Amino acid sequence: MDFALNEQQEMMQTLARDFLTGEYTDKVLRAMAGDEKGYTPELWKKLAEMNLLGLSIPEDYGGIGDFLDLIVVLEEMGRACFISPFFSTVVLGASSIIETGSDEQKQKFLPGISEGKTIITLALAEELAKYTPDAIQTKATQQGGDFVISGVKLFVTDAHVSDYLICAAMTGEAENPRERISLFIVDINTPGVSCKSLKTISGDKQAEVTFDNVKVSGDNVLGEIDKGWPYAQKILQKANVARCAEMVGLAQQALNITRDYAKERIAFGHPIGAFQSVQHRCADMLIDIDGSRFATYQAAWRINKGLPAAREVAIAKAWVSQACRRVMNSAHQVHGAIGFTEDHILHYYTKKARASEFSFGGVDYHLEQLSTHS
Amino acid sequence: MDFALNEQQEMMQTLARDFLTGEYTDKVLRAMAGDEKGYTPELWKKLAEMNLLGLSIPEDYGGIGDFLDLIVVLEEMGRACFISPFFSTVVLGASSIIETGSDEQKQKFLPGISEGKTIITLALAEELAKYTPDAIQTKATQQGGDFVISGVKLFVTDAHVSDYLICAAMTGEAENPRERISLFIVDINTPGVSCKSLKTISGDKQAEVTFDNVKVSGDNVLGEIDKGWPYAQKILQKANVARCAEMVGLAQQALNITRDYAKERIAFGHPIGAFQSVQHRCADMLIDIDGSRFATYQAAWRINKGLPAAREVAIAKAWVSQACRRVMNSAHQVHGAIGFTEDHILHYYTKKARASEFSFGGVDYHLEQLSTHS
Amino acid sequence: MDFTFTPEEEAFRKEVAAFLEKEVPQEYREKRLTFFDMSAQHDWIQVHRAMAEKLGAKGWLSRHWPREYGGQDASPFYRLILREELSRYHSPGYDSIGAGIVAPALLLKGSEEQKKQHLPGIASGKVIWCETLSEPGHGSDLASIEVFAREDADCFTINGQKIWTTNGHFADWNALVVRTDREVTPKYRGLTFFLVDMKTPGITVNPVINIAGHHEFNEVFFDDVRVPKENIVGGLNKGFYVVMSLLDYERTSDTAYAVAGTYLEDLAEYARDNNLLNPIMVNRLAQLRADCEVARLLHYRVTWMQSRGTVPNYESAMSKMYGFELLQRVSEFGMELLGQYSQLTGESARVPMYGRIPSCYLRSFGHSLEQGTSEIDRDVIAQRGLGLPRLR
Amino acid sequence: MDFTFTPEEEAFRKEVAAFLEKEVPQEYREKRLTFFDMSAQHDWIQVHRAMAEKLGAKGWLSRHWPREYGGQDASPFYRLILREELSRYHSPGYDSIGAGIVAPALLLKGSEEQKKQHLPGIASGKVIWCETLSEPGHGSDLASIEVFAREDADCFTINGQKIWTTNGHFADWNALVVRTDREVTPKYRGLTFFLVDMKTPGITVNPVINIAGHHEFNEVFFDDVRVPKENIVGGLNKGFYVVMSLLDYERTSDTAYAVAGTYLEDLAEYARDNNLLNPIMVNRLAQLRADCEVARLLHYRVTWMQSRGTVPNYESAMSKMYGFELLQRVSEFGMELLGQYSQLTGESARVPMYGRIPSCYLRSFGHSLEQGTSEIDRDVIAQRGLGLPRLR
Repeated sequence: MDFALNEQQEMMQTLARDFLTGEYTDKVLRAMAGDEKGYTPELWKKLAEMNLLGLSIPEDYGGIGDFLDLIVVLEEMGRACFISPFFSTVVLGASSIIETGSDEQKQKFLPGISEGKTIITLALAEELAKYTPDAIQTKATQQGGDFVISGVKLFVTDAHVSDYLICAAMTGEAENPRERISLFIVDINTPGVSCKSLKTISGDKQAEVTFDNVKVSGDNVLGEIDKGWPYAQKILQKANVARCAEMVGLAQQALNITRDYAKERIAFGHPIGAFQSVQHRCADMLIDIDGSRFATYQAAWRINKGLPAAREVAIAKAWVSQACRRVMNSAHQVHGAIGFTEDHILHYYTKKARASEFSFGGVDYHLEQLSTHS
Repeated sequence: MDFALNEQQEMMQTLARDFLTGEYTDKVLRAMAGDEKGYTPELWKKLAEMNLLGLSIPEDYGGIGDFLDLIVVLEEMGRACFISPFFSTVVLGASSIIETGSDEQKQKFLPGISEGKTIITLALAEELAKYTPDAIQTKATQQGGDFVISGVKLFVTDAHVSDYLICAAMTGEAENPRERISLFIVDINTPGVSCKSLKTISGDKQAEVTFDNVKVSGDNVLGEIDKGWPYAQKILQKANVARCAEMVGLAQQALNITRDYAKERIAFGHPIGAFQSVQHRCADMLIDIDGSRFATYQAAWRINKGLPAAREVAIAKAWVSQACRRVMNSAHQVHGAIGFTEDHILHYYTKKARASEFSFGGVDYHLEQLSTHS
Repeated sequence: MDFTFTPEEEAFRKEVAAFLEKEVPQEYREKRLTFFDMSAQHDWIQVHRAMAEKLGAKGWLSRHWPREYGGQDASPFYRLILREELSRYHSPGYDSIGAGIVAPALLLKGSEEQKKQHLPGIASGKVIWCETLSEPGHGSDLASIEVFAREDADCFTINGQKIWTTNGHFADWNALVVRTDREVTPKYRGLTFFLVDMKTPGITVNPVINIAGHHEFNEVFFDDVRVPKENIVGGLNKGFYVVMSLLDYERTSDTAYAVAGTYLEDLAEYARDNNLLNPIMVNRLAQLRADCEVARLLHYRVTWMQSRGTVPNYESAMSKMYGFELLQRVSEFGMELLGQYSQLTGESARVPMYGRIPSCYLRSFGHSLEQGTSEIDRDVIAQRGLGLPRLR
Repeated sequence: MDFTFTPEEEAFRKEVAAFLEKEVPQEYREKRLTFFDMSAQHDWIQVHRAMAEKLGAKGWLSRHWPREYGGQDASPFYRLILREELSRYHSPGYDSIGAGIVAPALLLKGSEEQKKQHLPGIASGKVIWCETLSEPGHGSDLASIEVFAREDADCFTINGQKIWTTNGHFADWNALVVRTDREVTPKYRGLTFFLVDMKTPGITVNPVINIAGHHEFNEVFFDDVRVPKENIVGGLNKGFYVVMSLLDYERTSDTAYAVAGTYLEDLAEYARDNNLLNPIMVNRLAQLRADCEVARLLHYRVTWMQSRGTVPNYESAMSKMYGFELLQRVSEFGMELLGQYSQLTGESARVPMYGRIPSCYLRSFGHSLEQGTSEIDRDVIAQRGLGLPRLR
């Protein structure tokens, strides 16, 4: 049993924290939250230079570190309330290719990702916004060596700046929806692909992507045909734990600024942090954050080790989501009116936390998953 | 809109409070909780003398006051943590006969109840402990002018001291379980009736009652044959609101002793009631009690007026049950270790509150009822 | 005991409903806006003013006032019914500060001249008010108010900055508390309550946008603002007592319980129509419905006390806090119900319910802060309702 | 980072499990008793002592102690594994006071002679301990301890009454804090920590029955009880510091998280077998399972800190409080699951699960009071974990 980061992880943490503290100021955050693209090419280039875009990608394909290193960095990105296509590209896109891709596909896409040349995302959810195989109604029909994809994908993160989409579609007729899904990698410029932006409260860049008879070659299939769902589940596990790591960082930073405010702000002759109601709120925030962090790292560690992690991922996402919600509520309550204004930084954290929570299944969904894995 | 008690209600309140404060001391409560019968004939006689046993019974049958008066007195009985067959006899037994009985049946039973000569209770629930018509599997088979009842009833309150039982049984074959239930009034000494005591944590006297080919005459049918369920529903409404009134009284008294203790007990140089965590707990207790009281009286008032009350009863029972639970938890937390001992009076309140809560359907059951009535 | 309205009150409710059925702009009803998010509508200020004048013309804003000031001596339940119907019909037009707080405070503490001058404007719906207590350095703690009014012949001259002034950007008048004595202890004895015309030279109003993106609050800067002495309410250096009764009214005038109930039923309808009601959601919905009923009763108790001439004490803190915290829970329920769709703003494609879910949710962070925080309400309930001692 | 046990630890767990499989009385396993309700068994004291001696004979009670005191310098995770398995097998035998608190406190603060005298008895499972801090007038507030020990040649003579002494009715030794200086300020500097043989003349033990009907607590009366000076731990008038480290161990030695986990899975099994799992209960069960996992991790973090030689600070208050509050929630879940059947005691006909549901529920009221209340834990977390200031 060891709860400590190792040397490499500590290094990644310091690297990411220093970079983000220096570069991702409140001013930049405000700009990016309102920006249509949500990132600047300069920043992306810097991420690539630090090899952060290669995190969890095997060294053979230009990457560095493992999934746990990525999680450590994502927690830091949460602390900074970092908005960018990093999550889409590195967590969703790269993970998908790492999990499912042939050596050829890995050669083709992974070095580009780690070099910052390729932005890529996952198109999974549809109208029901559910992360189960039966919710996938988009169809890919085989025509000779090609496939023709038709359907509408929703909540596709960063589609508007992506070069490629990984699209889950029905290929087979199997009654069991788990046995009829395949994954495709689709160049966004393929005829028939169109994106419409969905505006969110958090500055998260979401899109509706329509596939209208989009023809892709058989080379674009990721993994085996009809056997995509088990891959998708692994990708979803990583995605959910990654969201947890973001939430841990968001909550930690919310507590930090709340603690500082509670020490400084005077009311009725005392720093408000001396009042028992504020102390008990803050104590509960710390419990929520410590518990969240351990639940997250346990799940991430299992994934990283290749151990079964469905139960631990479900626990982490269900628990961290609620904990983070409680933390944000308390942060606002302690801040009072000042934290209720757009000028204050807190609301970016609150909003991003909700975006992370609902992304890839909410609390009840994950509790249901947990029930089936207990 | 009027939230005040009227003169008669205030009189009943004073009468009951003075009587219980004087007669039902902590010592008596302790004795009765451990006593097998749960009451003394002397006490019962005094209740009859004050005509409290005639509450809500029409004056023509020797009674006094209405259902709201009864509710006011039940709140007082809750405050005193009063254990006795009062609830069974006056709320369950008398109400059943008032709701369903013929004039002849009323003449036969109601004066005896108000004079303290008859103790009577309701045998409704069975093995599932559910308060729905499909849960009633006890059968009454017509044989000429008689009925033969067979089945097992559970959670029959005060059966061990009762003279009569009101028994709900299947008489018809209707597929809709609401259309096949009849109510019978059964002399407990009828051959085939046997009681087995169920021991409870609260000192509530519960029993399992077996009906083994119990023959009763057609005169013992209450109301119309096969049409007993709508009556049962009305009786259940009264029973649930009456339980709410008990819980309001229990919670109010728990708050009173908690408030007094918080003012007196010194820790870290201050009365503990000065600490914000204790104050906020107590504030929440008061909210729970005020809310509970109004929800209870609104439902009782509607029943008393003959207005539809299903929605209000469901709200009251669901809300009061949870509120009372929170109040008891907080009472214990403020009292600390001293309230955790058998010697302290608090646990009688806590235990009786749980008994009232689960009696005639718990929180989720009533929330379900509320859903169907919203 | 009686848990119904009188036939007259019921008739009034019908009359109000029939009126609102016609008069509330279609867009407000279609979007099912609440009191707390309608201010985000581009045309809100105009619609609000127009509706206020219509309600004023009906005499409804002052119906529960004494006859001598234009009222009908009606029970405060008429005001309650009006506000419930406004909530149910998604209607603006009730100046919760002027009609809700300033008018009752003036009726209690104002001079005859002040009543004569200001009550008709409020009753007519033509004069909109704001109130200004807080300052940047201190919110709930009145005693530390620093903005100063210097005596200056027949006037006081005010300098300094206030904040959190709701509706300050279009209100006509301002109910203001400032310091007039810096030496006195305890410090709360150096405060004075003024009525200030917002057109007085030297007042600058800057918007403060809340986290839902709504413009409700403002900073107000006072630069040598001269206010005549006759605009003092309750006497020089006695502003604290005026504020206390003002806060009492503030706590009793809220409509959070009504807004919560309306919003919850909107959500229930949407959930039913869109098959979102699994057994877990049904259970949670029922729980919130029960809570709404209790919130309603807690509020009715306060109004009933007022109807009998009793001054509510801890009861109003309880009703206000429970209602606002409930509104937060209902807002959270909306988020859970909608899941990922709860992220979409009103401008987005695919947005359900016109984007009201996130709008109500974000706005709800303010609810446990309004009119004194929930913490202060609980202090009040414990100390006034149960007589628990203050620390030291 | 590593979230597994070592192969050696896993082997130890298997060894313990195999042993308990054979040794735990069938009745304890059948009734699925927990640490908190097994003391209600009529034969508990004998079974507890017998199991303690067996665990002692295996060397398991002291495996994580230094070799010089009979241990094997093992990681504290061995103690954790032992306690988890004891919980899983519903086994008594772990003296949570002697092995859990007194031994580590002695290892840290005891004299060489005291260690030599007392540790072997604890390690062998033959000597059972109680501890006595509280007095009738004051629970959590150590500084107000009044029971006095008067210096008297080579002894101190103790007079007065203590209360809440768990296991006092059969313990062999008592770890006791009393006042030895009534004049000093701050008052906590006048306390001294003694080790007292419970057979010393003048000690009277009276039972205090808890609301679940269990006899765990006692009042202990001291009537001229003479304790030799060499039984002082940590020095005269320095008892406060010994208590502080003792409390630190108390907070880290709990098994609430393990008991909660075992109990929850018992409930889940019963619910499944009896068709009680509607979707709402499934949802709540899953939530509690997630909570149990977090409780486990919070506890492992503390043990991990100890395994590295770090002294846990706020972390142990957090783990202890979260575990105990969780055990309350699980107990409440049992009540909800069983509904009206939850009312039946172990002696009743028709009782499910041997009456453990109400027994655990009633016992659970004590959980947020044990080893310092949840309020004090939250104070500690806020002040030590976050550096928030004390009031004044």
